[in-house]
Amino acid sequence: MGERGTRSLVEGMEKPASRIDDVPEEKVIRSLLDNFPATVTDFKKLRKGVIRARIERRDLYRCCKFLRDHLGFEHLSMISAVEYDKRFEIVYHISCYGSCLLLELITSTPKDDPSVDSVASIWGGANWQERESYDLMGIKFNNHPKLERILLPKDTLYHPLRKDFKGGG
Amino acid sequence: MNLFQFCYGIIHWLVDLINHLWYWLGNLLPWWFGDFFNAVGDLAASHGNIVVFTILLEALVILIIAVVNVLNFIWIDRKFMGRMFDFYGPYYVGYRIGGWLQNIADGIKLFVKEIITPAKADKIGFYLGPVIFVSSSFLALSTIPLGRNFGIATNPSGLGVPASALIAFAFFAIAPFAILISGWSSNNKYTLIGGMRSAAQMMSYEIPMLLTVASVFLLAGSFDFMDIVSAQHDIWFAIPLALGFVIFLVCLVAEVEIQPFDLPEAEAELVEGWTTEYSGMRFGFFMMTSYLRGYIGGALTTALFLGGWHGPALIPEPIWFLIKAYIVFVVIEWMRWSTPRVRVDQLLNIGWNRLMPLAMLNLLIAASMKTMGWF
Amino acid sequence: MWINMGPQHPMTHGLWNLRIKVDGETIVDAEPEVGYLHRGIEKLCENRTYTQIIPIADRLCYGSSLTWSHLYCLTVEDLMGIEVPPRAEYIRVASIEMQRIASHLMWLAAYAADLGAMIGFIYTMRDREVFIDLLQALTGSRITYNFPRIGGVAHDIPPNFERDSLRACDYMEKKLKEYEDLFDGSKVFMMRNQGVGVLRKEDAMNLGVTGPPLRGSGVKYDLRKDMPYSVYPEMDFEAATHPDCDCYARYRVRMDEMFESCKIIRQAVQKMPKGKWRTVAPRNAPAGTGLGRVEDPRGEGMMYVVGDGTDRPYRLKIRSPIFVTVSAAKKMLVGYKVADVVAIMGGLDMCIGETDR
Amino acid sequence: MGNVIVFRSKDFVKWADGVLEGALRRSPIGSGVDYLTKDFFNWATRNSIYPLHFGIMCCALEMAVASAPRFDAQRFGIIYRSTPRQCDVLLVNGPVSKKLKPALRRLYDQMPGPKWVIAMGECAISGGPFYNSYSVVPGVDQFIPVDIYIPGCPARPEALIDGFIKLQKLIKENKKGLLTGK
Repeated sequence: MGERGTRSLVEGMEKPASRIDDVPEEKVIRSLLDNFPATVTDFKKLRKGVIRARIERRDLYRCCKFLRDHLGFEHLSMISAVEYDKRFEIVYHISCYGSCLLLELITSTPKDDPSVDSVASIWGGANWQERESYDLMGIKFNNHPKLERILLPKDTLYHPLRKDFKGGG
Repeated sequence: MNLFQFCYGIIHWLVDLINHLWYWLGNLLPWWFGDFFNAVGDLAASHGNIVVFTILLEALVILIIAVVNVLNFIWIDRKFMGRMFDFYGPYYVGYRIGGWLQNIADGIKLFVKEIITPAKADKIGFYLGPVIFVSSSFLALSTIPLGRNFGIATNPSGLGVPASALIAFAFFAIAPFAILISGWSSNNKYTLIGGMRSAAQMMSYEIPMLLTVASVFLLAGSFDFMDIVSAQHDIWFAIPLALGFVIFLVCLVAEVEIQPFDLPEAEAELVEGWTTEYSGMRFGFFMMTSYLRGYIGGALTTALFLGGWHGPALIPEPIWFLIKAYIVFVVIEWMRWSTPRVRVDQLLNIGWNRLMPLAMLNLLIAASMKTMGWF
Repeated sequence: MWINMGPQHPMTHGLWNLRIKVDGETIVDAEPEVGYLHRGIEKLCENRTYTQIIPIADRLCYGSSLTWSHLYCLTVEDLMGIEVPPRAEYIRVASIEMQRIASHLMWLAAYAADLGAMIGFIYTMRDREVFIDLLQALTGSRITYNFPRIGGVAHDIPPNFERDSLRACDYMEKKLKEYEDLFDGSKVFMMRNQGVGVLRKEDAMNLGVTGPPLRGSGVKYDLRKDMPYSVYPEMDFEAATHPDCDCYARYRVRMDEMFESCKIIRQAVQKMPKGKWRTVAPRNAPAGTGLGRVEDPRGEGMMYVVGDGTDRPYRLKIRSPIFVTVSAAKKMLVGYKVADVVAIMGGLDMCIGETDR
Repeated sequence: MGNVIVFRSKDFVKWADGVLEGALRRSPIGSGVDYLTKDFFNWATRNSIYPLHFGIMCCALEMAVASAPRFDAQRFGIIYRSTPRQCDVLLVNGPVSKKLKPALRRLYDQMPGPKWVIAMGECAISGGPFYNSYSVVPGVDQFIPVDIYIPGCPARPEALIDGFIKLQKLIKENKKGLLTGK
């Protein structure tokens, strides 16, 4: 387990995550704080290699672009939406190839206007995951290429994962 | 005595038998009615009429040969596949005879099933497709003799044109046309693609196949199966024309549309290919005929390359012929169950870029052999 | 001409729909459509206790159900902060690798049948039974095992398990060489695979493709190596990669992974320590979040659980590898022939159970 | 008046068809033919069962395993066909979601009669572990008549083969003549 974070990369990776190679968790935190001092808050190191940060939703797109272009976070693992009493939280799990940092980026939206910027233009893999969040939780993603229902039939009226939906489960 | 004479004899005997009764009946009646009776009897006993009935009887013989062979072939196919794949194949239906009754059960079940015509299908084409497919294959079968005296299109009186091999290939090549018709008229995208693929496949594989056959014609000096087979009395054409034999076998697999080249009914991407919309006995006919074409392929290979019915005289000639045809079929089946399917552009590539030049080369070899006077 | 391939189509191996637009036989546009098997598992989990979810997690993916229940247990252990006894970890690793081989063999069977080689389907299905038997001896079931528990595994290994596993590995390595002869030696198979379904490295990384398709594109990204969980750091194995980016590379990666899995099983059953195989887990989970990431046979599987102090999860989010991978289908399909659909989509190893959840 | 004089061939075929069918169905000829052929047709039907190649969830894997060498359902003449037009049995082997329901019903309607339905596994019988989900139909018999239920989650291959044998018994019990329907 010791060599985590310093693993050498595959030969010939053009966009090297080599910048991240010698970047431990603190360095990511510092560089995020330097660039988004007002919006990035609440840092926490959960385990080795797993960082959590909160970001306000108006800066989400810029922050994600910065993460991919400058810090080498090229892999969006998962987008999950969680409903709380007053707000929705949208959790982005972002990691990078080669090193094993996992960034848990949380943004929240109020309940009356559940919308955030889409990151599908940054990571192509976000496209369907955002559609799924829209389908099951009813969160709108601005500038999404095709925001439609994906798992449920097109004529469904409800968003099943919301807590006020009582049918089933 | 050959098959024609045999059937002619049977019919003649039957007609005579009936005519005896008939004339006896006519003699009992008043003279004007009796004359009419006698006239009908004479007409029935005339040579032309008996020939017509003889041909009908021969058609029945063809049908029986075809059906028995098809049943055997499906059984061999499944059993052989089973043995290759570590299982039994059909087993419980008629288990005393190795599951042979399974095919009969399948056929009867398909006969009982409902026949569906899709609402938006083109009715005429949809009905016509199976008819053309089945009948053209039977016609091709009818030209192939099973023995020196066991042929149907072989004319004993020497009046016809000795071109039975040519006719066989002509009929054999009609089937893709029927596939195209039924694929188009089913009004389904899969069947349409299947039909189109079949047409492309026929276009590209018919030519090298016929070039190879031309080399056989060249060596034998005739278009007739009888002459071709008797020309192979000393040496099978598969030995001097080894290259041609391989090309012919590959093209044959493409023509009868089985595994490496079964693109028109590629199960994985086109659901069941061009038979997707056919149900009940129409599908049964298709399935039966595709095996029948397998038999025709084996028979053609045997007649053209493997010396036909020539063999040690212990076994009768038709049996020799059938044994060889079955072996060819089993080899084809072996190929079928062990290779993946090629793609359509690769198929055309193989046909035009590889087989065409090789077939030309083969024709050159045959021509030079003929020129040297070896045949 | 738009063609609908699915939901009932021999190519799909599951329940989804691929719409392709063809020009002649060339694909110009493609659009996968999923959701025919949506069972609302994430909602169901909110109304089940933590232990009751294990069988449901099993039914997430029918190809490799053990991986998913293991992932679920990892996630909840992370939430509850439980240490798993080492013997349980070794049992888990051995069983997961058996499951990985069984899953890859099933993929190979389906793939060979798709390409038309029925013989591949039959032989791989026959040899898969060896590992299914081992897993059945271990867990008592053939497909959905319900074996891992929060804080360990359900039972100890049966008698002679070590001997049987070693034998199975020897048998499997012999058979895998046979498959290599059967497929790599077949000209037609190579023609159908090489240069088909090219997914370049940049596209694969951007589209979030994980697992064998990503490693087949030349990116060495294997969570067992990169972010090790369980006792994988103590195992000696290599993450298989191939630089070709095509269907053949994906096939090759999976074959190599099966060899590596045999190695891991050997080490796991031989190094297995004595001791307990299960600890007691509390009924209620604390408020907080838990995260689990494993290398599923199909890619990166991930679960995110939010606990609220009760005995039921407040929210359980499942990341399905195939759900993300299949969204990259258009990139791979466009420009190839209709017949390549089966090779390309078959090469992704679709498992609709986890995709639709 | 026109339709009295003009007698199209289509009408003639229809008329002749109706007359022949009526004669066959009602007369002793029909029942005689049925008496002779009933057993034979029934034997053929029950010994050649073609299920639809349609996999939904876990049980689909066991369906595939059942036709592989170890369990070998082909001994009984069971061959999977991919198109519903050539099938006898619809094998529902998993939960039916609301999105799938119309498609499955359509598949059933596309099959030619006589046809049977086997519900394989708990999900198809009653919804199984997903019985109270918002998106799963609890049991396929809510919209398709089911003949054979095979319990198990997932049902084992032996259970599937047993189900096919039970179906053969069912077909044998409900013996019907082709013409008279008795």
